[in-house]
Amino acid sequence: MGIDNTDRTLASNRLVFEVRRDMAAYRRFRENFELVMGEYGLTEEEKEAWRTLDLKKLGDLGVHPYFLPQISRLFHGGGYNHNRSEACKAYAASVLAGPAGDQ
Amino acid sequence: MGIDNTDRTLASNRLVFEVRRDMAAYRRFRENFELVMGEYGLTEEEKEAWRTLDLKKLGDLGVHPYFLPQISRLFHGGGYNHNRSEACKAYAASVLAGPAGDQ
Amino acid sequence: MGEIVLTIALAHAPGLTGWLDQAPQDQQQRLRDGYQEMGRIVRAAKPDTIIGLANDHILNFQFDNPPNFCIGTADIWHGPAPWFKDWLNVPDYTVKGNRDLAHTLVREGDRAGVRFAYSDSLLFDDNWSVPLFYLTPDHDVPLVPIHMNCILPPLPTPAECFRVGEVIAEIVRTRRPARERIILMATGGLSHDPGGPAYFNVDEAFDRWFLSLLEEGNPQRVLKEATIERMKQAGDGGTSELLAWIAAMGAVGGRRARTICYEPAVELRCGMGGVVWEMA
Amino acid sequence: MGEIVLTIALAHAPGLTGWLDQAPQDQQQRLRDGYQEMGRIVRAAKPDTIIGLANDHILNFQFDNPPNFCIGTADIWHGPAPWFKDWLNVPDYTVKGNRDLAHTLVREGDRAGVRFAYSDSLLFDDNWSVPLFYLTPDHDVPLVPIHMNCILPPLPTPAECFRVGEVIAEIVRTRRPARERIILMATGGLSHDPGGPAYFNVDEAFDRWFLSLLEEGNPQRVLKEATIERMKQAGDGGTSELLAWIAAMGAVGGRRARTICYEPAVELRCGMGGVVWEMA
Ligand SMILES: [Fe+3]
Ligand SMILES: [Fe+3]
Repeated sequence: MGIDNTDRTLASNRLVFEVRRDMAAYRRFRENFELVMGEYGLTEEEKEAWRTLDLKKLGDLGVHPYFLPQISRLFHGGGYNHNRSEACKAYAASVLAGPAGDQ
Repeated sequence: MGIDNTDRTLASNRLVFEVRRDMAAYRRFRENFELVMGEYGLTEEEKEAWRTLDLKKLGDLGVHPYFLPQISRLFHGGGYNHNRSEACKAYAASVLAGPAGDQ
Repeated sequence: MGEIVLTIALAHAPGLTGWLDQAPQDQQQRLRDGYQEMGRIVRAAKPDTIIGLANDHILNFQFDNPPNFCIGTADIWHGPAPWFKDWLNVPDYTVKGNRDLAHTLVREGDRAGVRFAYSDSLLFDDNWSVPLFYLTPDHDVPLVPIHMNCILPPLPTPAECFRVGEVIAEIVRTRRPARERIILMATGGLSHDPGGPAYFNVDEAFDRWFLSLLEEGNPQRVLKEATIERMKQAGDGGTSELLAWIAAMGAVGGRRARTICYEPAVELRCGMGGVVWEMA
Repeated sequence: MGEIVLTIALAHAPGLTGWLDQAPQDQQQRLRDGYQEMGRIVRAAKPDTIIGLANDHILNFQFDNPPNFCIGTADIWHGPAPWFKDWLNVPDYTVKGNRDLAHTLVREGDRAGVRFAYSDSLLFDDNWSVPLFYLTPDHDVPLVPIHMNCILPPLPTPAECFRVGEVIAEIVRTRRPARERIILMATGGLSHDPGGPAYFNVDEAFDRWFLSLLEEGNPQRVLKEATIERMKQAGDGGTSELLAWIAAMGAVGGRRARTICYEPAVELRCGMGGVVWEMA
């Protein structure tokens, strides 16, 4: 884990990069993310981690850590992103194995 | 002059870069290079140097030296590019103020 | 010759605009007061242009070819980028660029041995949106944004970043019109760890140590002690945004920083605050 | 663990395929003999893949964000790029890439502190087309091309280039399958000045000095003496392509280079020749 574990060639990194830059791509991702994962050439291991929002696994595979809370926000929304928000709780549940709001 | 004088923001540099990469862009450039120069936003000073194939001037303005013989080849062709070829002679006449073949 | 009339460095975490109401009341107040005080200092300096230095957050720097420094060359900028609007909760804004200054930095950087990438289509997120909301709420001061690679290893070294600041200052001094007034503004840090195990922590001890180091006015000591390793220990995923501060420090010589405010803002998931170097 | 079974460095100027008939007869013959001898040495090493290092000629590296090193990650490559076909006068060719090796270099480079950009759509000009024509005329050895910035200042320093070669060798040794046989091939140089005042000259004295330096097997001395300044004096616009040779040298330790051929080929507007480092 950590930024030093980033794999710049990993398809998941390119996917996160691009959907945040383009709202049309983001909507398309939300509507059919299986299709989009296929287009980006994610491995089965990556796809399964996306499906279960296993952010820890995605980090282990080489997704940049900065993207992990953003992936949570891709699914849970980014507004009012405080520590007890759905996006933060999903992040904490996956990466820290405990709810964030308790800290 | 010299590679240290290169201006990476100069429109002429982008023009050379792109026409060599794309034969359709190259043909378009050959057919109407005034139009293309306008599209790339060349200054009047750059345009005049292109019109007169004043390679020395283009170098002074910040075109990368490596591009100068290539600009000559854009107009005079690149085949059989020996020292007495038209492309080399035009280069020599402009930059060295003397025919290359004599050296 | 132009002049850097003020150098400033401040944290830009999105909670400051997005969910500040979640922080304790007294901390909210101190942060608002501090950031507004920095705004007064910035506007009092009557800048013609702000040159900004901030982490790119891998929003514009692509994985296949990330530069370390990229100068925004557009005539006009729009923020925030769409996907970040609800996160940041700031009004949409437009701010002028300064293409002539930006191109000068690119060209003269090359000659000074510092490579700046350049782009006229940078997307803005919290890196500029949060600081500008407090410092120039009318968005009436042109901005030349310099995006940096602070989080995608290998990172530029503190010495390389410092050198960038030195070169920027030298270019402003020697290659710009007389009496042009420039503010150098670094944004990023302090301790935080977006996406890492310390996501919900702040390393207050590190932050106070780092600020005290800047207050000493000994840049060589900062370069020696504020290593990337040390930053990462204080929050692997984000603290190295302080490389932007170190770049800014390259422009201040031996001047001492003055801390305007600091709060270990756990609810904002970031050590928040800022310093100024008065350049007179 | 993989193995670098041969390191080779050679000039790639387009006249060698485009207008060699313009050189004096005896020089033509010596160049053909020398390059074919290098081809025999390459094929005798039975490589699985060639990792190439060569100047990009500003054909793929864009002015707004030129990297210093860019690894080609495609499964297959085609050359030469259309605009260069009549110039180079070589048959169109296709050569396999090695995506797995290329990705390994990118990932492990990051971890070793060396940034490689990557691309699966590099255009090829003389940098690969001329060497491959002589070394592997059947184009049957996969190539991982690494394009370098050798001519767009600021250039990577010789020490940085040398480090890149060290890191490539280390990655091949520690991160690749057992018995994978790699050739490291640098192309570029020797003295030439495309687009500069010495366009029609060759600096034979520099070239012979540089070759003799490589023959000594003292890399520290090469780094100290073969500076970019010195290269530019021998031809401002192109001689610094020898940075590719210096990168390759990072993989050879204290081994001595053996010069296979050298000709001050004025008609080709370039000092032409090549060296090998036998790695056994
Ligand atoms: Fe940040
Ligand atoms: Fe070359």
